[in-house]
Amino acid sequence: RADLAAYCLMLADDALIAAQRLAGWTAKAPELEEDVALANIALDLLGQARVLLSRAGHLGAAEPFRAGPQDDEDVLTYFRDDRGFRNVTLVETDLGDFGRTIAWILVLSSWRLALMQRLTGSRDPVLAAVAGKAVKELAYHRDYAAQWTLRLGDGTELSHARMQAGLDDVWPFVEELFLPHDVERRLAEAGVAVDPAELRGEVDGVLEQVLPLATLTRPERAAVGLVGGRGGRDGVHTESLGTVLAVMQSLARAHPEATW
Amino acid sequence: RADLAAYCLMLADDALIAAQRLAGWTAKAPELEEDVALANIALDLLGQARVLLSRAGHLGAAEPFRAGPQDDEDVLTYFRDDRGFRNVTLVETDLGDFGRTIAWILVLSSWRLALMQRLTGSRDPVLAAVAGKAVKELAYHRDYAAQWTLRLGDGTELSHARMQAGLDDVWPFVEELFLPHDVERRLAEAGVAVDPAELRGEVDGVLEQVLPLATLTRPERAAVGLVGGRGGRDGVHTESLGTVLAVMQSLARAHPEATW
Amino acid sequence: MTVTEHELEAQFERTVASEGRVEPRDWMPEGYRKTLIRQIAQHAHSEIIGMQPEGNWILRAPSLRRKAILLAKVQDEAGHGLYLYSATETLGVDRGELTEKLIDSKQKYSSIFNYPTLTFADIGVIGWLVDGAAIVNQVPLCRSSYGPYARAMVRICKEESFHQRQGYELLMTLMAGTDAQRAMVQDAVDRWWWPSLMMFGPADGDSPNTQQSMAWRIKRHTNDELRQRYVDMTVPQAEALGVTLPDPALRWNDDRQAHDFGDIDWDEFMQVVKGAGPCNAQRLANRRAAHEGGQWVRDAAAAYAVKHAAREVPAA
Amino acid sequence: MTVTEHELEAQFERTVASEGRVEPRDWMPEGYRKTLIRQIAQHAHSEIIGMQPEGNWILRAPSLRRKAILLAKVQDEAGHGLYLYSATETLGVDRGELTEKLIDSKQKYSSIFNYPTLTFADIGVIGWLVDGAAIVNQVPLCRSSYGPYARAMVRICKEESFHQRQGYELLMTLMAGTDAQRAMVQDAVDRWWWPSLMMFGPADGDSPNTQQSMAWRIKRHTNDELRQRYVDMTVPQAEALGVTLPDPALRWNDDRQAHDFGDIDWDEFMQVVKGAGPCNAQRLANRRAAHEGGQWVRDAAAAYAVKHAAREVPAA
Repeated sequence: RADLAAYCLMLADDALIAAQRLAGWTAKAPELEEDVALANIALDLLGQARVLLSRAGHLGAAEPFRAGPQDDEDVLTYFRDDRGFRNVTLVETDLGDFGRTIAWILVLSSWRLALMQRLTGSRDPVLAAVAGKAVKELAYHRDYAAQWTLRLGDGTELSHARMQAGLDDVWPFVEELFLPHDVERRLAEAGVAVDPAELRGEVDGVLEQVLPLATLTRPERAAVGLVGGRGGRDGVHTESLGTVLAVMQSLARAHPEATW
Repeated sequence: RADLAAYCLMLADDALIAAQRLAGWTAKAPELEEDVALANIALDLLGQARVLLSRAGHLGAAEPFRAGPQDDEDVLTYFRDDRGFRNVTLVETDLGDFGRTIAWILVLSSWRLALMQRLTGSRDPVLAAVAGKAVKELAYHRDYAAQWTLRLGDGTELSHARMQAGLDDVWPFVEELFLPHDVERRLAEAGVAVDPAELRGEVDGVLEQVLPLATLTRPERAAVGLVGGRGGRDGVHTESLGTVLAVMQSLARAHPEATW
Repeated sequence: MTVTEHELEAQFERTVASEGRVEPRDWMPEGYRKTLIRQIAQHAHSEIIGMQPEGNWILRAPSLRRKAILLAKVQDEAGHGLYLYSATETLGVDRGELTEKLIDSKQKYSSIFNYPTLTFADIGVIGWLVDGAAIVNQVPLCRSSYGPYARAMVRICKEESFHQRQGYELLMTLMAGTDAQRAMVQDAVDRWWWPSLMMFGPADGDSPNTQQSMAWRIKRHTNDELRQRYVDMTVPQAEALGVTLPDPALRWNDDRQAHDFGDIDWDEFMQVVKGAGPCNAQRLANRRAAHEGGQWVRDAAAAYAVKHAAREVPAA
Repeated sequence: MTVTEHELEAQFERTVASEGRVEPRDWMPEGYRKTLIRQIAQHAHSEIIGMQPEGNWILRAPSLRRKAILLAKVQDEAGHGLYLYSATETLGVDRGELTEKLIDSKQKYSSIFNYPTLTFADIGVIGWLVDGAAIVNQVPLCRSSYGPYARAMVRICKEESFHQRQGYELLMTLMAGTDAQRAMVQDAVDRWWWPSLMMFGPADGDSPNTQQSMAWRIKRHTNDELRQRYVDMTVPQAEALGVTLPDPALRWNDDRQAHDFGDIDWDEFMQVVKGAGPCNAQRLANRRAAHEGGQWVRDAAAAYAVKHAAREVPAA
């Protein structure tokens, strides 16, 4: 039960923080169509996060953070500190320019789609249902990112350089996506979760298909190191997350008694 | 007494928010000497803010915001909302690049120096003492900004363009510096405060001396408008302040029972 | 004007007078086309600039439900911008051209978006008052004589009503909340009420183009008529909410069967229209930054399309 | 080598062996110069990169007193960087050249700064453990055979001690605070303890340059000696603070009259040194962005200086 709550938080936090980052593009995209599309992706991820946070709350995850009358999803979103977040660090990184954002969506959605596809077979019916819905959404996100990867990679000289640089910048955070946490391993053995190590082949497959078509090369960048063997899934994040949360939580924390 | 508290907050908030903005340059300046100098200016302003906040607290200004065991200066800094801040909006604006930052320091320190010089003659001995110390600090800040205005304005073509653009961007916020608030007017009549309308000549004088030497032109930009006649001194700010405070207050608000 | 043009114009006049629809392929007077372009472009720009004040609170929305609602609302505004720019394309101008005019201050957008959003209650008040005023302005435009604009407005009005209800619902929640939340709502109402009245434009005596636009059926009521309708509609909503509208002169006039209200500060209105509002510079600078910052992306898409025009686009 | 060079070298050796000071004008062996440049540059780079993890909390410092202390500390680090780059200039290399080497990863900085600061307690722990380790490393360098470096170190060590006391004082305050604050301190100690031990460099067996550097009196003790001194000094401080150092093998050894401690994870150390630590890429990207982003400012200052070299600089 604690494992399942922790696992729901992992999947929820990945989506929540990714949605928060994407929402930072509001009114800043290169075209209106992209404003609409990025908001769409953010909304899908936010939706996934909300179901998963509520589930984690149901399993007791919100209790240690409860300070007021808020719903579980809001307690977990607004009253947890940085060290309590279980997301992979990729999602908290600065999105940079549109090229880096596209690289980020490409990697993130390829990975999460592979994960959710497997999770549709989870023994946990709630996770299976969440995954069933998420698969359709993520397939669109991946396709969107792949199309833009082609356009930018095989567009102009400048866009090629920026797309490659964006991919390079995202690359150090990719390795962590495939590192199983003990909770994931235990639940995977029980048929409830997915061992992320299994996803590498599929993600690599996508990249091997898209990158050459986009005239891009697979980066050779060292993976970001862990801190004493611990990473995002253990609540050990990059320095970015603190500021993301400072902004996200500011209003809710200023009014701990309030609901909205 | 309420007027005096409000006046201390105005002068304190100008310095506090300006210091917070300047602190954003940490480890990002174009040269180490500039890292040192910008930190110095921030520290001076922070020092001015702290004395004035404590004074405001002494006069009762902190009570409505008190939620825990913090000192008055921290209650006023960390537990007031945006609408309670009394600073002019210039100080909360994004500092942009180094050129804009220099324009901002030039205007801000010329104005505050003129203000503090007059305030040394205040009937209020605490304000007079604060001003006496501040005058020396601000004279250095103004000189620093003037020197850089010359170097950038009369440096390269690029630096000239950026310095002029920085000045242009800052300009809409200058008019507000000279608009007296009722509190300022009342206290100025009592010989306690300075009517900011009096400062225009001196600030203009500085700019008339520096800008031509720097080969820069005085911008012609419309002043930022008030909202129903109210501006920063009334707690009606730009959208920037909210995010500045969200970050600044995040940790203190996450631990309302704590002192540090 | 040739005989044929006379005939065309006569037919146009008949179509318009009989509440018919003018379509892109139809002949239309140059003045009609220009006025429409200006009006639709201004509306489109307003949707796009309007994303900024609301966008200011997306990252800080205090519950996930409100975050999702706000994000979806701002997304809808981008969508409205898209429909409206498409409508202008049927009149022969493209989006890029209009965007350049916007960022060069050659075309306007609704002045209301030059006010800052200072608290989360502003989000509710924008939904209630600003979208409310927009709806009053726009519902008659669903019967605009120009077909593509009328059809865009039908869709937009439907979504705006939805947004307005969401805004009002947020305010109801806040008014049922803590003292701080209630104070936040009243403060937001105090700041937005007068600017929302200004959304209907100058008083009729100062609005010289109204008559022609009404004859062309691209405007159906005068500014003051719409403003009165809005006030009459909003007063009971304010009462239900429990907020005070910041106008001591506001009261029911039994003779007129309408509300009297105080004088609008037309000086402030003119200041904001002329570019000296609280946020004009910021809004345009942000729009310009997004547009110019996105140039390389649009260029890439164009270059890619050219390269791949002849061959099949490979599946990703 | 000519006779004269032999004589010069002999004199250099005598100076060093008798604890004398080598000054910039004195002859020195090329290896000595190169080693010194590398060592001082690395130290200077560490000060500059070290501004980032602490700078991460300046905007969020939870009291104004702590904000002022932290801002002043980071400012001191910039100042240390300045002295140290000046010291390298006496050896014939300038700051710009060294900065290029830093951002091109051709010179190193202390690996400790490749760990993230995750809570405000990290600020205290950096003061206590990281500055503490730096002091143990640096106090002997106040007697470095190279004069400018030794003098810079005297000043730096004085300020570092001050920083260390401030860090410890912050931790004392937090330990006397709420449960959450105490937990924050323990968590920070858990993360920073092992990296602070790594600050003394590889074990003596894996540190081939130590002997030469010691002979030249630009290093006065081996890595393991200094590490032991640090552990022995820190353990009682941890006890006074009430935190647990995360090493089950840590205990007093009565025979050695020193603390035994567990094995350092040298794989992690090597990873971080090679550039694959948690923050290496971020630290260098930030430094590069500041350096490249400031180019136009430095160019302007240079252009202005040239223009005004001949005439008097006008007073502002």
